[in-house]
Order: sequence, then C-alpha cells, then structure tokens
Amino acid sequence: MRKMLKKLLAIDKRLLIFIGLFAGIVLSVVTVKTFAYTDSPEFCQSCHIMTSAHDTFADSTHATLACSDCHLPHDTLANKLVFKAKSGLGHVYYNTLGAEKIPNVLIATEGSTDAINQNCIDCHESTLDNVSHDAKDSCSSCHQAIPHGNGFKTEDYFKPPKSGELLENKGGTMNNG
Amino acid sequence: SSSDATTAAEDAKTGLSKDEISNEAFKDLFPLQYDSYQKNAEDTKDTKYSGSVKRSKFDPDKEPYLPVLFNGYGFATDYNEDRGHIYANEDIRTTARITDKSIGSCLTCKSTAVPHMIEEMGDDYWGSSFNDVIWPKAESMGHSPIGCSDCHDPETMDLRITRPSFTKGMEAQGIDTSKATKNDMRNYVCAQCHVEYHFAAENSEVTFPWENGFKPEDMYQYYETTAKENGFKQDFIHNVSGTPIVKAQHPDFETHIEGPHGQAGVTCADCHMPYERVDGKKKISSHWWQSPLKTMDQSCATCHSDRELEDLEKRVAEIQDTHMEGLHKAEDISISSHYYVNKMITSGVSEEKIKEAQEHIRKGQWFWDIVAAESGAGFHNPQGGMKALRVSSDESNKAIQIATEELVKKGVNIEELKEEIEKVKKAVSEEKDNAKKKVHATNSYFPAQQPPPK
Amino acid sequence: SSSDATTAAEDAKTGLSKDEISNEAFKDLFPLQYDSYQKNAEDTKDTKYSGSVKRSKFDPDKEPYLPVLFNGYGFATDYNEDRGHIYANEDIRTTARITDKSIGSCLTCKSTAVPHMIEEMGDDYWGSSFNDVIWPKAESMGHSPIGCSDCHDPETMDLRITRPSFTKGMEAQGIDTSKATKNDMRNYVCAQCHVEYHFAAENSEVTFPWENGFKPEDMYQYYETTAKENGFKQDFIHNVSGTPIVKAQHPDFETHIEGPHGQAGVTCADCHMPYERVDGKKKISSHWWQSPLKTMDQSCATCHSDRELEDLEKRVAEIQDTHMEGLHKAEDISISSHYYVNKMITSGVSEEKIKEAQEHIRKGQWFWDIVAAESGAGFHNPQGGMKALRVSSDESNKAIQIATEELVKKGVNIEELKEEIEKVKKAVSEEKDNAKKKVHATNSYFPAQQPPPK
Ligand code: HEC
Ligand code: HEC
Ligand code: HEC
Ligand code: HEC
Ligand code: HEC
Ligand code: HEC
Ligand code: HEC
Ligand code: HEC
Ligand code: HEC
Ligand code: HEC
Ligand code: HEC
Ligand code: HEC
Ligand code: HEC
Ligand code: HEC
Ligand SMILES: [Ca+2]
Ligand SMILES: [Ca+2]
Repeated sequence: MRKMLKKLLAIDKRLLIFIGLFAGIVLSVVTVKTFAYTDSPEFCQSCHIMTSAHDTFADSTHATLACSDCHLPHDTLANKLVFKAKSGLGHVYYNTLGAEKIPNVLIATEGSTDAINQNCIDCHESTLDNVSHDAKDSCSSCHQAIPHGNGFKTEDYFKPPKSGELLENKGGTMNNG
Repeated sequence: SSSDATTAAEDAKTGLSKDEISNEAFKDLFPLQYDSYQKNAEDTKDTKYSGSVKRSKFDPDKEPYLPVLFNGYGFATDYNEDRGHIYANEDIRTTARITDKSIGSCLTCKSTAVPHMIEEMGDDYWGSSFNDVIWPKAESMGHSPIGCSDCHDPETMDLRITRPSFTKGMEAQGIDTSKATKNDMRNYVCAQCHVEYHFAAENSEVTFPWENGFKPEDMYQYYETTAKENGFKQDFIHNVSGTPIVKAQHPDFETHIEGPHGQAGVTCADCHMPYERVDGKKKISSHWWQSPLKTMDQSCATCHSDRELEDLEKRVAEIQDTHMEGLHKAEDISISSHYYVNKMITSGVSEEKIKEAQEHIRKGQWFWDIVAAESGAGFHNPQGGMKALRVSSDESNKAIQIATEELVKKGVNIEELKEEIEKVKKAVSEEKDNAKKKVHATNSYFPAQQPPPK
Repeated sequence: SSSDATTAAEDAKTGLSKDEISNEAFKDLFPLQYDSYQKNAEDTKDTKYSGSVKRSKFDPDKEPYLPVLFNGYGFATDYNEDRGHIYANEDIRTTARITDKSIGSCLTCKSTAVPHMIEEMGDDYWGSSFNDVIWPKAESMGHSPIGCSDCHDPETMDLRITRPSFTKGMEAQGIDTSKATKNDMRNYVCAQCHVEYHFAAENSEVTFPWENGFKPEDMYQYYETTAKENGFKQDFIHNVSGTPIVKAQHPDFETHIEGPHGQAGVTCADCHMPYERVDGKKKISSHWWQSPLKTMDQSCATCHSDRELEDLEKRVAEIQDTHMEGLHKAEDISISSHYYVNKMITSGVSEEKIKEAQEHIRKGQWFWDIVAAESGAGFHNPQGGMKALRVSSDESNKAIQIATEELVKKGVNIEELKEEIEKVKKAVSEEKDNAKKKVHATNSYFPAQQPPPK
C-alpha cells in the first residue's frame, strides 16, 4: 500500500482533484449516517469490482454483518478512520486513475488480513476462551470459506447454461471479484 | 441471476450466420476475446516439462528414446511439443506424420471446417485422402485453426459440442451430453479433442474408447474386447518386438476427470482460461490456452488464495518430478522388454511363448504411453499417473521374465543381450539428427520385425 | 496476540507437579479433555481399511500373507490392528511379540513413565529387560498408557516433546525442534511415536532414520549407509530367502509430511483432534484419536466446506482402494521373489548371485513395507505411496529375473516352482489359526533358511 501511495504521489495534477474528492468522503463521516453508509455492504458493492465478494458474502452465515465489521480494525475509532482512508484511497485510486493496474484476482493484503483476523477473534471470543483455537496464523487457514469462499462456483455452474448468457456478458461483467 | 436478464439473454443474437467458421468474423463483436486468442501466437516459452516452444520431443532433455519405443510408427519420425491453438493448421501441414496415405480423420481436431464437412460428406469424411480431398476442401471453405465456432454457437455464443465422436463416446458410458451443466461444458468443449482416440476399423471414424470408463485400465479393456471385436487390433506392429501396439494420445480429459481436481468439480477452463482483466477493467475468460504455471496468480490463486503461490509452485514441481522420474524408469523397462522379445524371435523360441511375452509388452507400453501422452506431466492426476506406471513396469517385467526363461533354455547369454541393448540406446542417444534416431533402434543383432508394408 | 494475554498465560500454572505422569491427576482440572480421552476406550468400530477393533492383521480381508512376508520375525506370529491410546499398555502386555528377550525400548511409545525412566537410568533404559526390569518399574511409578504428560507440560499444559529420539532425529536433518511453531508442535507431539524407528546396534536406543530426509528412499539410503556403519544391518533374517530385512514401522509422520496436506501446513491434530463442542457449549480439542472418517464433519468440513462430505468420503475411498490394490500386488511379487531365492539356495547357485538377488529383495520389501506399515491406507500421501509400490515391484522383479536366469541354467523347472509357490500361499490362507499361518510358509520343497538362534 505504501508503494502504491508513492506511485500515486509521483503521478500528475489529477492527484489534487482526487485527494480533494477523497477528503470529502472522509470528512463527511462527521455525519453518522454517511459513516454508516460507507460501512455497509451496499456501499462496498457500489464498486462493480466488489460484486462477487458481495454475492458470496450475501448468502453466507455472516450476511447480516457489515463488510467493515470484518474489514476494518475496531480497536480505536482513529485507527479505523486511518485504515479506512488508506485502503479507501487505494480502492478509489484503482477505480478512477489506475484501472489497468487492478490485479486479476483480488487477494486481501497482509494489513487487511490482520485486521480481519482480529475481528473474528473479537466477535467469537466467548466461544474461543476455553480452547486455544489459535493453532494457525489466521482463522482462515481452517475456515477457508468464511464468508466468501463458496463463491467461485456458484450454484449456477451446476445447472444447464442459459442460452445467450455468454453473449450478454461478452464485455465481461461476469465474476468481477 | 435475475429472471429479467434471462429473458433478455434468450433473445440475444450476434447477427452472425449459424454456419460461420472464420475467427475473423467474430473480431468486431468480441474484440477482447479475439485479442486474447491472438496471444496464442506470441506465447513461446518453455516450462520445465511443457510450454509452447515447437521443438522435438526427442531432444535429450525430453524423451530421447521415443524413436525406439515407437519404432515402426510415424511417432518415431516426427513428434513435437504442442503449442497454441492458433498453430494447429500450420503444424498438421508440416508434420512428417502426414503422408499421402493420411486420412480426413487427422483434421478432426485442427480446423473449424470439420463439423460442416462431416455434415456434408457423412461417413465419407473420415477415410478420404487428407492431402487430395480434405485439406483443399477446408481451405476453400475459409476455415480457421481451432476457432470460435468449434466451441461456440456463432448465433448465441453458447458453448456447444461440435465433434460427434465426443457425444458418441459419452453415450457409450451412458452420459447424455445434452443435459450438461454450465460446469460440465467447461470440460466438455476441451474433451472433444484432448482425449485418447483411435480410427474405427470399419470406416476410419475418430472413436473414443470410453465404454468401460476413463481410467487407463478401463480403456485398455475396451481395446482388448470391443475394439478387437470391431476389427481394430493395433495402431502399428512394433519394429523391434513385432508386438501389435495401441498408441495412446493426449488423454488430458480422462486423466483430469479422475484426478483430485476433476473429482472436485474443477474444470479445464478454470485453470487454462482464468478470468483476466483486460482493456482497463473488463473481465473476460482468457482465450490464451497455455501452461497455467505461467499465470498462477490468475489460474490458481482464485481457489488457493490461502497458500503462498511460491509454495504451490514448488509443490507442482515436486509432483511433476516424481512423476517424470517414474515415467523414464517405466520406459526403460519397456525398451528392454522389446529387445528381449526380439531375441526370442531370432533364437527360435516357440510362437506361443513369444505371443505370451508380446501380450505383456503391449499392456506395459499402453500403461506408460497413456501417461506420457498426457500433457500435465503428472499434475492432472498424481496418484493415477503413478499407478499406471506401476502397472506398466510390472507388465514389461513379466515379458522379460518369460523371455529370460526361454532364452536361457536356448543357451542365449543374458549378459551379452543386456550389453547389446545398452549399445543400441547409446547409438540412439548419440545420433544428433532427431529424424534419424529411429534408424539405430534395429541392427544386425536386433533385426527389424515389422512385416513388409502391404 | 494481545500482550496482556501472553503475560497472563505465562503466569498460569496448573498446580500439578512437573513430574506428574498419571492421567487421573489431570481429571479435575481438565474434565472435558479427560472425558474426551476416556472415549478412546469406547471406540470399537471398523472402517474399510482401519478402525479400532482389535483384530488380527492376518484376517482374510486384511493382509493374510504377512506371515509369509515377515517369516522369521515376531510380526509373523502376532500383529493386530491398532486401537486407542488408552489401550497401549494393555496391548503391549498381551502381544506375543514381547518375549523374555524383549527390551525397555519397546515401552518407549506406550507409557507415561518412559521420560522419567530415561532420565533416571540414562542409556541403560533402552537395553534393560522389558519383563524383568522395565515393566515392573513403570507399574511401580504409577504410569498411564500414552497420557497427558507425554504431550503436555503438567505445570503449564504447554505442548512439549518428551522422547529424546525425536529431537535427535530432527537434529540429524538440521531441524532445531526448540524453535518449533505452535503449528509444528501439532505434528511433533505425534511424531514422537508415529514414525519409523530401529534399535541402535550399540545400546538398543530407539533411533529414527532421518538423516537424509523423510521419503522412503531417503530412509533406505540411511539404512544402507549410516546404519550399517554403526553396526545395524537388519531387523531379521528372512526365513524363506535368507535375506537380511529392515522392518518398517508406522511412518505416519514421514508419510504425512511429504504428502499434499503436510506440504500445505496441515497437521495431525487438525484431522485427528478437531475442535469439538462438548458439554453444551464449551469447545475443546478432541482427545479421542481415531479414524477421521468417523468424524468428517469436524475433521474435514471446516477446511473443505465448499465440498459435499459424501463426495469427499467417496474420494478418500477411491484413493485408498487404488492404494491397497497396489499394495497387494507389490506384496505378491515380493512373496514370489523370496521363494525364487529360496530355490536358488537349494539349487546350488553361486553365493554371489544369491547375494545380488537378496539385495533386490531387501529393497523391494522395504518399499512395500514402508507403505503397509503406514496407517492411512494411502491417504496421507497418495502419489508418494504409489511411487513406493512402483519401486518395490521393480526391485522384487529384478530379484526374480536374476533367479530365473540362474535357475534355468541349473535346469530348474520354473513352472513347477510357480506351482509350489501357489501351494504354499494356499496352505497359508487356508490355515484358520492366525498364529499358525507362519508354519506353512516353509516346507520340504522350500526349507527354512534362518540361521539357528544364537
Ligand atoms: C465475516 C467476516 C467478513 C465479512 C462480513 C466480509 N468479509 Fe471480505 N473477507 C473476509 C475474509 C476472511 C477474507 C479473506 C482473507 C484471506 O484470504 O486471508 C476476505 C476477503 C475479501 C476480499 C478479497 C478477495 C477475496 O474474495 O478473497 C474482498 C474484495 C472482500 N473480502 C470484500 C468484502 C465485501 C465487499 C464485504 C461486504 C459485502 C465483505 N468482504 C464482508 C472476511 C469478511
Ligand atoms: C471505489 C470502488 C470501491 C469501493 C467503494 C470499495 N472497493 Fe474494495 N477494492 C476496490 C478495488 C479497485 C480493489 C483492488 C485494489 C486492491 O487490491 O487494493 C479493491 C480491493 C479490496 C480488497 C482486497 C485488498 C485488500 O485491501 O485487502 C478488500 C478486502 C476490499 N476491497 C474490501 C472492500 C470493502 C470492505 C469495502 C467497503 C467498505 C470496499 N472494498 C469498497 C474498489 C472498491
Ligand atoms: C461482527 C461480529 C462477527 C465477526 C467480525 C465475525 N463473526 Fe463469525 N459469526 C458471527 C455471528 C453473529 C455468527 C452466528 C451466525 C449464525 O449462526 O447464523 C457467526 C458464526 C460463525 C461461525 C459458525 C457458522 C459457520 O458458518 O460455520 C463460524 C465458523 C464463524 N462465525 C467464523 C468466523 C471467522 C473465521 C471470522 C473472521 C473471518 C468471523 N467469524 C468474524 C459474528 C461475527
Ligand atoms: C486448526 C483449525 C482451526 C483454526 C485455526 C480455527 N478454527 Fe474455528 N473451528 C475449527 C473446527 C474444526 C471447528 C468445528 C467444530 C465443530 O464442528 O464442532 C471450528 C468451529 C468454529 C466456530 C463455530 C462455532 C462454535 O463456536 O462452535 C467458530 C465461531 C470458530 N470456529 C471461530 C474461529 C475463529 C474466530 C478462529 C481464529 C481465531 C478460528 N475459528 C480458527 C477449526 C479451526
Ligand atoms: C481427437 C482429436 C485429435 C485427432 C483425431 C488428431 N489429433 Fe493431433 N492433436 C490433438 C491434440 C489435443 C493435440 C495437442 C495435445 C498434445 O499433443 O499433447 C494434437 C497435436 C497434434 C500435433 C502437434 C504436436 C505434435 O504431435 O507434433 C500434430 C502435428 C498433430 N496433432 C497431428 C495429427 C495427425 C497426423 C492426426 C491423424 C493421424 C491427428 N493429429 C489426429 C487432437 C487430435
Ligand atoms: C477451445 C474452446 C473455445 C474457443 C476456440 C473459443 N472459446 Fe470463447 N469461451 C470458451 C469457454 C470455455 C468460455 C467460458 C464459458 C463459461 O464460463 O460458461 C468462453 C467464453 C467466451 C465469451 C463469454 C465472455 C467471457 O469472456 O467469458 C465470449 C464472448 C467468447 N468466449 C468469445 C470467443 C471468440 C470471439 C472466440 C474466437 C476468437 C472464442 N470465444 C473461441 C471456449 C472457447
Ligand atoms: C478442436 C480441437 C480442440 C479443442 C476443442 C481444444 N483443443 Fe486444445 N489443442 C488442440 C490442438 C490440436 C493443440 C495443439 C496445436 C499445435 O501444437 O499445433 C492444442 C493445444 C492446447 C494447449 C497447449 C498450448 C501450448 O502452448 O502448449 C493447451 C493448454 C490446450 N490446447 C488447452 C485446451 C483447453 C483448455 C480447451 C478447452 C477450453 C481446448 N484446448 C480445446 C485441439 C483442441
Ligand atoms: C487444476 C488446474 C488444471 C486443470 C483443471 C487442468 N489443467 Fe491442464 N495443466 C495444468 C498444469 C499445472 C499443467 C502443467 C503445465 C506445465 O508443466 O508447464 C497443465 C498442462 C496442460 C497441457 C500442456 C500445456 C503445455 O504447456 O504444453 C494441456 C494441453 C492441458 N493441460 C490440457 C488440459 C485439459 C484439456 C484439461 C481438462 C480436461 C485440463 N488441462 C485441466 C493445470 C490444470
Ligand atoms: C476452481 C478451483 C481450483 C483451481 C482454479 C485450482 N485448484 Fe487446486 N484444488 C482445488 C480443489 C477443490 C482441490 C482438492 C482439495 C480441496 O477440496 O481443497 C485442489 C487440490 C490441489 C492440490 C492438492 C492435490 C494434489 O494433487 O496434491 C494442489 C497441489 C493444487 N490443487 C494446486 C493447484 C494449482 C497449481 C492450480 C493452478 C494451476 C490449481 N490448483 C487450480 C481447486 C482448484
Ligand atoms: C517409536 C515409537 C514406538 C516404538 C519404539 C515401539 N512402538 Fe509399538 N506402536 C507404536 C505406534 C505409533 C503404534 C500404533 C501404530 C501402528 O501400529 O500402526 C504401535 C502399536 C503397537 C502395538 C499394537 C498393534 C500391534 O502392532 O499389534 C503393539 C502390540 C506394539 N506396538 C508393540 C511394540 C513392541 C513389542 C515394541 C518393541 C519391539 C514396540 N511396540 C516399539 C510406536 C512404537
Ligand atoms: C498425544 C498427545 C496428547 C495427549 C496424550 C494429550 N493431549 Fe491435550 N492436547 C494435545 C494437542 C495437540 C492439543 C492442541 C494444542 C494446540 O493446538 O496448541 C491439546 C490441547 C489440550 C488442552 C488445551 C485446550 C484444548 O482442548 O485445545 C488441554 C486443557 C489438554 N490438551 C488437556 C489434556 C489432558 C487432560 C490430557 C490427558 C487426559 C491430554 N491433554 C492428553 C495433545 C495431547
Ligand atoms: C507416546 C507415544 C504416542 C504419541 C505421542 C502419540 N501416539 Fe498415537 N498411538 C500410539 C500407540 C502405541 C498406538 C496404538 C495403541 C494400541 O493399539 O494399543 C497409537 C494409536 C493411534 C491411533 C489409532 C487409534 C485407533 O482407534 O485405531 C491414532 C489415530 C493415533 N494414535 C493418532 C495420534 C495423534 C494424532 C497423535 C498426536 C496428537 C498421537 N497419536 C500421539 C502412540 C502414540
Ligand atoms: C488431512 C487429514 C489427515 C492428516 C493431516 C493426518 N491424518 Fe491420519 N488419517 C487420516 C485419514 C483419512 C485416515 C484413514 C482412516 C481410515 O481409513 O479409517 C487416517 C489414518 C490414520 C491412522 C490409523 C487410524 C485407524 O483407524 O487405525 C493413524 C494412526 C494416523 N492416521 C495418524 C496420523 C498422524 C500421526 C498424522 C500426522 C503425522 C496424521 N495421521 C495426519 C487423515 C489425516
Ligand atoms: C486444516 C485444513 C484441512 C483439513 C482439516 C483437511 N484438509 Fe484436505 N486439504 C487441505 C489442503 C490445504 C489441501 C491441498 C489443496 C489446497 O491447497 O486446497 C487439501 C487437499 C485435500 C484433498 C486433495 C488431495 C488428494 O490427495 O487428492 C483431499 C481428497 C482432501 N484434502 C480430503 C480431506 C479429508 C478427507 C479430510 C479429513 C479427514 C481433510 N481433507 C482435512 C486442507 C485440509
Ligand atoms: Ca505445449
Ligand atoms: Ca486402528
């Protein structure tokens, strides 16, 4: 992410507009409503690249949660905001200026995996306390499919194809994750 | 997913003719996939065991003894590493395996004109002269090498099966391909071509030996029963041992489907056509078919995001190294078995014993060849590949044991025989001209055993 | 993860003595784990290839020819399916493999008293009389069968290594076990016992052959070099072929660590001690070690939640069936090789040729036994197991080829030899009394070859 920022700073004047735009978003968190909105599945999904992450999450056991319940640190509000601004900056940068650099397969960064893991622990503390239940580096080493993992092959794949669907999707709206 | 979309999709049409067979006709409608397809021409890198460089399989770091093992067949003359779909027509035109005796069936998996030719010519297609009839006809039809229309319906872009051999092969196993799921189709379009086949004795039709199943032993059983009953006994008579041999060809589908990925519902397209982001942000299925080891971040990471890709790559290498070591051992025992039986023939051992040994050679060769001909260097099914090699060695060894008993009875010196085998192998491997290697497989000590051509 | 918790953990103490070796002492502190441990006594179901019923490995549906293959060794007399840890002491007391000549080393993996005895007796522990010294001493110390203190530090409950053989074995490979991660420890506590071992020639110490690696070929190389240099040549002389044989034992760790799960960082405890909810709400690590096929929803489903458990179970069965079929074929060829060499001996073939054939028998037997002795029926490493069986068959076949050549030269009738082998196998399999099967392995045609006991 740091490398990303460096690159960002090295680019051009559009940067200024960009930062202004993003600062706007961050500042608007003073209203609790916006803050809540930018935490919600609907907001994250508004980026079309998040569709598959959203869809797989939506029929998981964790569907009632907000993305940020897992993806942002919750230890202090300040920490949450900084993290959110940083990764938000990354996401918005990719979707506006750096589209050709978006990786083919989204994989959680090390920083975000750590935050996610701490969130699992925080929620599940009560059932974890009598057993170490921490044999591996992360909960995901065993709970591989929580909450996105069942998504690569949706049920759709195991039904007969729908005629014309490839044509409709020729520009590549399928599996955006 | 929404039902509105479904209705919309059903009406969608490309505007192309249902008989379109030229890739270029698809270019403007699907520029992203078309461009991706064009990359098949650029990809020219080797991987440890595969890759896309057109070079001889007889190279010292590949399989230098194939000219012995296939002696008496075209595969001992010219056999290359396969490469991109876009080269299919070029490669079939230049291979020395195509002669004036070659037939239409050889074009079956190379050109978009084939389905129409079959429709037009019926069963006459298969046996017609490749050089005189089939190739000129394909050219005049404006065909492409393996192209859009081979896998897609030009009107709707639905995936489809265009080679009747596949439908018949599956039917023989009781599988109705018209009921295929979307997931199935991502295997099936490839399984039209990346499979073991033979030419039916009756009409030279491309035929898949799947009646009893997809495992090497199932297909062997087919060749020992149904195929023989229908008049197909061998692809060639081995020039060293006189054995009737069934040559195995690219059973990628059969191997994959019985392996850990196939059994878990993973398909060819998942690894070989991963989604990729092109043109800024759009996502398409890659149409650049190649070794997935070159694109592990797309091909593997989608499913194995919990593992370090470097570790995973090391793991693949381990699987492949173990596999290739076993393959070379099994080939070596197979080579010996051919020469032991050659010696039986020249030492006047009874027909009956020779036949018995040849049965084992035939089986032994099938079980290593079905693994050598497969393209994943063992990755598509690690345990299954190793099992085939175990069976292969056992069979070749049985032939050697029968031969040893009979040869010693005839007073043959086994030490000398072994030395002569080593000499032949040396001569073959020292020959620099790949096309001439086969010549050194026989000599005055081991005279050729192939019956003169009819 | 939080540093407060760490400090707290460091201060936490059970209040138990650091020398506690009785399971019962842990009962009140850890009732859930203790209860779970007690279930090891209840589990008495078979699975297709394993399970927890104490019955003979010689039963017709298991390995009826082991009395031939281990002829001349205790394993030809009495060898049972293993069962729960709680039975370890009972089973070592009742096995006929324990005789008045048995030594302390045999208790090493059965009793919680062992670490203290080693501390107290030093190297004298290993070679002391099992019946006269070691067992009575363990009883008087109030030991338990494989218990809490074998894997846990009684004061802190930290996982720990209690068997010095493991630490030394890892050191020989340059691995410092004091740097183990938490994940490593979930393999290591099991790897103290579920591994291949032999008794060092010098002092009978339990020794692990890991210097060159964990693969069957690595361990074999160790037995052919370092072990021999240190004076260890064999576990026994085979009574049929006179071959010096190295017996393989339960290499579960070695097999697993080289397999697909081990290489992916999965540990024994992940499958054999899955987290389970007991007592209404609390979660513990299961201490009921058994076949994970009985608890697939805990043992497998968490990681493989994207797959149907039924499909996964079928897949395991396929892997195991393929494996066991190969094992039985390799054993069969090994049996033949022993008898061929027996015939060489009685036919006056040269010492040199006999020795050459015996070398191949030794290697052939090692490579199937290392697979037969492993407990997963192939699941712990499918490709690796199949490779070992391939190598095994090749070696046994080489012995047979050498024998065939020499025997025919001596005028021996090979057909007759084969018939006599079939007769022996029939006699062994028809004998109903498992303990007497071994008697039929030799007869007047195939006289016993073991040197008389010293
Ligand atoms: C219950 C916790 C949880 C919730 C809720 C959650 N995620 Fe995730 N997310 C994860 C975990 C765990 C990973 C994978 C981390 C890893 O692979 O190490 C992940 C990974 C991702 C990735 C990386 C790509 C991938 O699939 O691995 C994206 C993108 C993502 N999540 C987006 C979202 C969005 C958008 C939402 C809300 C619609 C959401 N997540 C809700 C836990 C969660
Ligand atoms: C402006 C569009 C956009 C929005 C809104 C968006 N994302 Fe992303 N997201 C992206 C892009 C582009 C990437 C790929 C770049 C990368 O890997 O950092 C990405 C990557 C990710 C990743 C994988 C990389 C990492 O940082 O671990 C996660 C997880 C993720 N997003 C979660 C979320 C969550 C949770 C939300 C809502 C709070 C969200 N995204 C909202 C565009 C967006
Ligand atoms: C904000 C709170 C919260 C966070 C963060 C969270 N969970 Fe949960 N989790 C829940 C709740 C609530 C349930 C119960 C849902 C139900 O039973 O329907 C649950 C259920 C579960 C279950 C049992 C059901 C199943 O799907 O097997 C598992 C396992 C689990 N979570 C693992 C995780 C992991 C791993 C993470 C981190 C990647 C995580 N949780 C993050 C709240 C959370
Ligand atoms: C070594 C593997 C492993 C790791 C690492 C792991 N889990 Fe689990 N977890 C399991 C198993 C196995 C079960 C299933 C128990 C059952 O089915 O009874 C489970 C069950 C659960 C459940 C189900 C509900 C319950 O309490 O029974 C939750 C929640 C959970 N784990 C959360 C976590 C969290 C949070 C982490 C990370 C701190 C984590 N797990 C790490 C193996 C693991
Ligand atoms: C059932 C489909 C099918 C039939 C029929 C078929 N091929 Fe192929 N061919 C393939 C496939 C798939 C490949 C690439 C895979 C491989 O070789 O590993 C290939 C590769 C080739 C190549 C390039 C690599 C090489 O082997 O040098 C040549 C040349 C070739 N075939 C010639 C022929 C000839 C000549 C015939 C007729 C005797 C024939 N093919 C019949 C499917 C087929
Ligand atoms: C060897 C088989 C094969 C050939 C040849 C082929 N395709 Fe495809 N194509 C596929 C498969 C498989 C998919 C994925 C379908 C799915 O996921 O259901 C696909 C998907 C597509 C899609 C849907 C969008 C996407 O990218 O997933 C389009 C459009 C497409 N192909 C166009 C073409 C064009 C144009 C050509 C010729 C230049 C072509 N295809 C050649 C097999 C093929
Ligand atoms: C109509 C026949 C046909 C179909 C359908 C087909 N292939 Fe091929 N494939 C071939 C032939 C022939 C070659 C070898 C071309 C050559 O070497 O000239 C080949 C080569 C390849 C190669 C080797 C490329 C390289 O660079 O080494 C891969 C990978 C491959 N195919 C994958 C697939 C996949 C995946 C599918 C299905 C999505 C598929 N093929 C469908 C006939 C086919
Ligand atoms: C789980 C991933 C995976 C699946 C599924 C898969 N393959 Fe492969 N395939 C590989 C790997 C890895 C290689 C080895 C490439 C190498 O050694 O460079 C390979 C090699 C090949 C090659 C040779 C490529 C070359 O460079 O010459 C062909 C052809 C091929 N596969 C066809 C198929 C077909 C057809 C299917 C489906 C029936 C299939 N594969 C399924 C991963 C896969
Ligand atoms: C569509 C999903 C998918 C893709 C893509 C995929 N895999 Fe897998 N892989 C699986 C599944 C499913 C298994 C079986 C075990 C399981 O259920 O987790 C598996 C098993 C494996 C194993 C263990 C089996 C063995 O034979 O040792 C290896 C290694 C592996 N994959 C490597 C790869 C590599 C390398 C690639 C890319 C070339 C790849 N996979 C692509 C889903 C996938
Ligand atoms: C390095 C550890 C180790 C040593 C030393 C050891 N064992 Fe074992 N023993 C095991 C393990 C692990 C098992 C269970 C695994 C198996 O047999 O598959 C076992 C199982 C057994 C069993 C029950 C199953 C059976 O084989 O009938 C008996 C009896 C037994 N051992 C006797 C002995 C005797 C006698 C000796 C000394 C010659 C000995 N053990 C030395 C580890 C050891
Ligand atoms: C054969 C080895 C072994 C034996 C014997 C053993 N344990 Fe454990 N025990 C483990 C392992 C492995 C863990 C998991 C530790 C981890 O994940 O870090 C464990 C975990 C525990 C824990 C931590 C909580 C939990 O359930 O994960 C307790 C408490 C415990 N064991 C008590 C006992 C008691 C009491 C006994 C005797 C009745 C005993 N153990 C016998 C291997 C053993
Ligand atoms: C101190 C030695 C020792 C340790 C440590 C040990 N085992 Fe064992 N294990 C044995 C012996 C001995 C047996 C056979 C007992 C018998 O049959 O009487 C056995 C049997 C088993 C069985 C077979 C149970 C059955 O019902 O068939 C399993 C499974 C097993 N162990 C797993 C493990 C695992 C997992 C660990 C580590 C967490 C472990 N063992 C640690 C010595 C040990
Ligand atoms: C990925 C899961 C997995 C891992 C990891 C694993 N095992 Fe197993 N184990 C199995 C399965 C499956 C079986 C076969 C059980 C059967 O056939 O009933 C088995 C069988 C066994 C048995 C025989 C059980 C019986 O019923 O007699 C023993 C002992 C054993 N394993 C020990 C170990 C040890 C020690 C390790 C680590 C060094 C280990 N296993 C790692 C899955 C695993
Ligand atoms: C802690 C996680 C974990 C547990 C528990 C686990 N697995 Fe796996 N399994 C894996 C991983 C990792 C792979 C390697 C492929 C991959 O990376 O997905 C794998 C691969 C496999 C494969 C494909 C490899 C092959 O040899 O064919 C099978 C089958 C399989 N597992 C079955 C099981 C069964 C059955 C169990 C329970 C007895 C089990 N697994 C328990 C993580 C696990
Ligand atoms: Ca290639
Ligand atoms: Ca057992």
